[in-house]
Amino acid sequence: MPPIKRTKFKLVPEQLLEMFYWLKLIRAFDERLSVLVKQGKVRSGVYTGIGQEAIIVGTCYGLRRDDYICPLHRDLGAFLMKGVEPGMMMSQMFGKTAGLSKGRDSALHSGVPDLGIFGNTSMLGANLPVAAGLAFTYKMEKTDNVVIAYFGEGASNVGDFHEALNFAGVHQLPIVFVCENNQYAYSVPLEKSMAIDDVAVRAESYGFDGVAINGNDVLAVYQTAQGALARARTGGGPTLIECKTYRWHGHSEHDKAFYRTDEELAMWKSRDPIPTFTTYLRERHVLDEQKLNDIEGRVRSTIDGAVELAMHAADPVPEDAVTDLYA
Amino acid sequence: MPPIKRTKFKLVPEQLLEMFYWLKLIRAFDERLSVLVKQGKVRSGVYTGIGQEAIIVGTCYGLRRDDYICPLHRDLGAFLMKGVEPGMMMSQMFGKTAGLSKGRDSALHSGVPDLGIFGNTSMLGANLPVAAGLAFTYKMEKTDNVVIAYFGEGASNVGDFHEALNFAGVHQLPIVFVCENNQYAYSVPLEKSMAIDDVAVRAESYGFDGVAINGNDVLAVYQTAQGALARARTGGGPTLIECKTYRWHGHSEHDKAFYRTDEELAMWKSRDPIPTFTTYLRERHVLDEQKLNDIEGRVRSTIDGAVELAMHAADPVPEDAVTDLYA
Amino acid sequence: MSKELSYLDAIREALLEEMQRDPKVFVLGEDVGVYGGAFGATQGLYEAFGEMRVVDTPISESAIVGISIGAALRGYRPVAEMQFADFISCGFDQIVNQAATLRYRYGGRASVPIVVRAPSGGNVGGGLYHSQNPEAWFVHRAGLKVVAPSTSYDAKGLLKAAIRDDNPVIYFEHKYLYRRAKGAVPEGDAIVPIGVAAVRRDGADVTLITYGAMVMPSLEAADRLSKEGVETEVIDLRTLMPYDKDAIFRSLEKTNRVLIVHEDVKTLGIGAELSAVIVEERFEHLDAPVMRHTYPDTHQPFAQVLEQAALPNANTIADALRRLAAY
Amino acid sequence: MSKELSYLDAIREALLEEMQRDPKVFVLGEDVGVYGGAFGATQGLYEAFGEMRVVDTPISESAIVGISIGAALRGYRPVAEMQFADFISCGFDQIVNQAATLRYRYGGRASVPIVVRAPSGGNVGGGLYHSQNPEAWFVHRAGLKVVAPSTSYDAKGLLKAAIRDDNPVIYFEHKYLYRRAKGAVPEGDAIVPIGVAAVRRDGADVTLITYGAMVMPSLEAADRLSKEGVETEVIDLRTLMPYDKDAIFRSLEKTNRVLIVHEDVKTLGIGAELSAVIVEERFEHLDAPVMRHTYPDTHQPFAQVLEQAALPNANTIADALRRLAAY
Ligand SMILES: Cc1ncc(C[n+]2csc(CCOP(=O)(O)OP(=O)(O)O)c2C)c(N)n1
Ligand SMILES: Cc1ncc(C[n+]2csc(CCOP(=O)(O)OP(=O)(O)O)c2C)c(N)n1
Ligand SMILES: [Mg+2]
Ligand SMILES: [Mg+2]
Repeated sequence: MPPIKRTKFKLVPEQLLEMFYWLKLIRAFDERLSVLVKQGKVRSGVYTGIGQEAIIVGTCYGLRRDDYICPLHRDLGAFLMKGVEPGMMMSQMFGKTAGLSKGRDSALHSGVPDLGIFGNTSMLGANLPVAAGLAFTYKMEKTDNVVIAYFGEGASNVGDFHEALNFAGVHQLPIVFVCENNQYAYSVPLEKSMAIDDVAVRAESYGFDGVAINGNDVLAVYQTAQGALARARTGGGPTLIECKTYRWHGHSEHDKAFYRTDEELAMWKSRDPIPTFTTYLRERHVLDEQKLNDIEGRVRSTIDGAVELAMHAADPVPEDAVTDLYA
Repeated sequence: MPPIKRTKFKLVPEQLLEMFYWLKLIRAFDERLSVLVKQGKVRSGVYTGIGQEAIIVGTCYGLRRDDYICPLHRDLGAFLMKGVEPGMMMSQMFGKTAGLSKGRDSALHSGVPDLGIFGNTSMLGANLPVAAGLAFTYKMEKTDNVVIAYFGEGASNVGDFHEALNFAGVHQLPIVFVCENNQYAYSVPLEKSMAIDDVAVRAESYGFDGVAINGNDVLAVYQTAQGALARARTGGGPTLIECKTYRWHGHSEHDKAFYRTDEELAMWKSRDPIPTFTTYLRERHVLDEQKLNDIEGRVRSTIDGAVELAMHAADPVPEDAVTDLYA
Repeated sequence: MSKELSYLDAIREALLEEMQRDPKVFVLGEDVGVYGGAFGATQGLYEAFGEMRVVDTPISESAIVGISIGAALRGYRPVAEMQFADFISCGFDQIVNQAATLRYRYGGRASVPIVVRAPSGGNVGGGLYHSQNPEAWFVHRAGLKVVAPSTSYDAKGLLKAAIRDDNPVIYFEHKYLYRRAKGAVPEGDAIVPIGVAAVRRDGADVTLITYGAMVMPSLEAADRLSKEGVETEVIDLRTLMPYDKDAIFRSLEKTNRVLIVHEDVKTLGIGAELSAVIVEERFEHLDAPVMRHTYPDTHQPFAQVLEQAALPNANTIADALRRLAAY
Repeated sequence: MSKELSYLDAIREALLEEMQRDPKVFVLGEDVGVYGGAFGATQGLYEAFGEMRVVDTPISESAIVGISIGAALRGYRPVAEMQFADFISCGFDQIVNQAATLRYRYGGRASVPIVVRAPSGGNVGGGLYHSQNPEAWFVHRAGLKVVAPSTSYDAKGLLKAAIRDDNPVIYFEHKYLYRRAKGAVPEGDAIVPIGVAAVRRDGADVTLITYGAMVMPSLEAADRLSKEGVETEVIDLRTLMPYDKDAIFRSLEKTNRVLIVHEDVKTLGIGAELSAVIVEERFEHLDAPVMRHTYPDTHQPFAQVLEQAALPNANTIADALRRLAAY
């Protein structure tokens, strides 16, 4: 049983159960995608976040609609939590018109302005200057909104990372940078891509705080994120939260990931964020068998419904190859 | 009188006098350029390093011919110390064929492979990945050669800085990064371009040491550089040396620099590296009136000779606009 | 009411008026604040609008563009300055991948109303990195608009149009024209619509298509040819993407001969596309090959003799016109 | 002796043989080491040559190119891999400003023998950021060479030529061809010289100029037209800069009709330059307008119906040939 946390940001049972639901839903969504790829029903390179869900749930939970998130390729769950309908999300992965991009993209390169979701290009790190720009507008408007920008530890080596975090530091922008340090950038392990142990230390170069935490502990992530978000909302500037985690699948569903050992994977699977949290909730009598069944049922029917919708959704029309280029 | 230094890397009087000569020569070269611009004889935007000479002298002194330097726009003195003839350097500024670039450039964008000098583009920070590449070859060859790469504090905000230093850290390359922190990037003061006081802290993001020193004290620069160079030559990896300094002139000779106060300039002029070092040498009886006169005479005749040569050197021929594009 | 303004003042006035008109307009870039811009284009704006709307950024072209995109997604209309068009290569990815594709990949749900001002062009002794004409790279990329005014009137009117346009617009302002182009500019909103060329001189014998700093020498050459009995119609494109095909075809159908003049290099400069389109769509109207007179395929050298050897001028343009007329 | 090799294996074999031949050749890029490259082009090299000659870099395209340039200045022949050609936008400045201009600005005193391998092209379900054809940007920039093989033979022979060339060469390898193009490749040094096109099919009626993945459908279309009595000469450019003007003119003088086919977008794709040059220099030989059949001016959508709607194929090429033949 995990230690009882002294938490600054209290969560009532209903909230804990909601977080649990999100963990399960995001996991199930990615797992279903993985199957759909193997079945040849989804054609695109799918990058799952399986094993990393606690980061998305812990950081997105409680965000406002008019806060902005800037997710990267593994952060499908963030789209869901920020309000994209599962059916729309699944349609996006199927390349259907009902998706975010009218079938032009099957990944996460599309955004939803009304929901405060930015969809990045594929270029790693390129979301971070955009995130800084979004946060700059909140500062101009003196609102208490925030931006959360995600990136992998590999992306933290890209020039855009540096330029963006530096700007955020100079202007003390309302932004939280969340590093999902899953130990690998595609096949390249951390130690081959940087000479430091913690990406968090990079925050010092930009004049704000960085902290490295257990990214597989949803409550630890939530508490840390809430602290950083509160700081950002009240003019205290940016924070870099490095979440240590691991991706269970290959880089994409096509990658067999032979560059890592079975032992390493097994070790990290033993730190699966979901059972850990399940035990926590059970021992505190927040979760019982009935509730678990309910939630699992909801998750299953949500995913089934999403797949159903996406499978039967209309394919794009050829003309859409050349529309929406100019406003 | 400056405090007597306990120095690890000993210098004999002849060496101290040589360093003194270089300080004077580089100052005189830039000052003459400044006059030549005002006279309309040099047409280009000249970026002097007046006030910053101790950094170049302290870091370049004692370098080997087959070490490599990667200077930036204010580092004309480094070209001289690394072996470019003053007449050739002056011809470069005049845009003559006898210059480094056959008249194609009037600044420091041209290099000399035989002397271990890299000439960067104008793009700030773009020299740093190239410097890392040069250093990587020394590592491949297991020689004890080193690379010194220069950059301003402003350039340390550019993406290339980040990518280059990260690579250098991963491979523990034989390279010394020298930051000339002259407080301004064109008109923009340090505090508007970064939220930290010392660029040196950025080294921590890359897994090597950074140190901030008085860049107007040629011996302090020399001692620190020697330490870093020795580390690099013996496989100890990179070091970032931040030299605090100030540029006396505007960004270029066209810039009136109204964005700073007279008091600030006066304060920094009182820390002029040359009289400081002069006093040091006199009090130690290394320098006397006779030697001073000799050195000043040599400096004057060297500069006069260089200007003479450049003024009478041949203009490029029109055809050279389109040659040397391909090997 | 109208008044005589330099091209540079026209730019400044457009910025001032647009910022007064629309609180969502702001400017950002290196030295644009206190200093008023390297060329003075933003002079007075900092005093008028303060540091949150006239933002001195760190040196970081990629971030400057990315921040602009982020702000644009929240309804702002940022005007980003590249200090020299040459440095746009450092912000290239954010322009061509982030800004140009956003609307498309968002399924038409968002747009990116940013302006990137890029002081371009040679004949100013700037050498390789302060003279470039990078417009063709952006014309090649769907989703961007590209403009290049040649007069004070257009400098103001096109900048206003660019700011009000809902798409990313790259605004090339030619440095040679800053103080050399002077002309009447109406007070207030004299918008020059994007996509509409101007016929600068009527003529029935030959059509000359050009833009930017090449308009003046083209007109001079046309005047000379007039004395020789050849009447040249001079079309100033003003917008390079979408360019004004109608205006080009109208003129060509009258003259049946076309010369394209530009300061950009020949290979895949805009002349290539115009020639190809004319041939594809108006082949039967051609009494002579479409000819191009451009900068040769080389870089921009510094020395005056080299710079002048490479730049088209009234003499060389007149020669090209003669060749075409005599064909 | 020759053997049947896939295009991808031909690339790998060229790398292997060149690394065996010349110890100065090394490869670097993301996942090129242990993993053997995202597409497997470097498989086996890490085991054969070790981590100092097969360098897994951090994610940092700008540094990858810059490091290559630095190594090249010391006599090495680095082969840098962009994981996808699309990401070359992140290393753009180092290519167009650092590498392309170096020899020129050094007054001819140095050269930059680097190869940048860029897996390009669509028809692989890659969407906006894994399908691009960025070749035209580099053809536009003096100082670079650009190649784009279409067969296994050329993939090997051109890569060898590129590695041995003393200039920066951008090597576009088309992802669609990796496993689909197969053919006889001689053992050992069968260099394909840069700058020489190949006539893939003789024909006296129409000339079709193309390259890369468009060669196959062009040949198919030519076969169909043959059945209709129109004989098409198909020229595979192989090198895009410097392109083989002689081969083009030779064919054109025979057929008097030219169609250019490319997968890159139309506006300022290479077809524009070829058309313009043909018109300028061989106007009198044209019995019909030079026509272009290309990707439309848009981005690369993911959904199959959209992707196929935009890509030229044997049907659409045959139609274009018919239009041209019937003109
Ligand atoms: C600029 C850029 N270079 C290369 C790639 C190819 N690529 C896609 S994901 C990836 C690894 C990313 O690693 P990391 O940032 O740690 O995120 P993770 O996939 O581990 O979540 C690479 C190299 C890319 N998308 N963008
Ligand atoms: C990428 C890039 N952006 C902008 C410029 C224009 N520029 C030239 S020098 C300079 C200021 C440089 O400041 P710093 O790096 O501190 O060096 P210093 O001039 O103070 O020595 C600027 C903005 C440039 N050369 N390159
Ligand atoms: Mg990772
Ligand atoms: Mg500075």
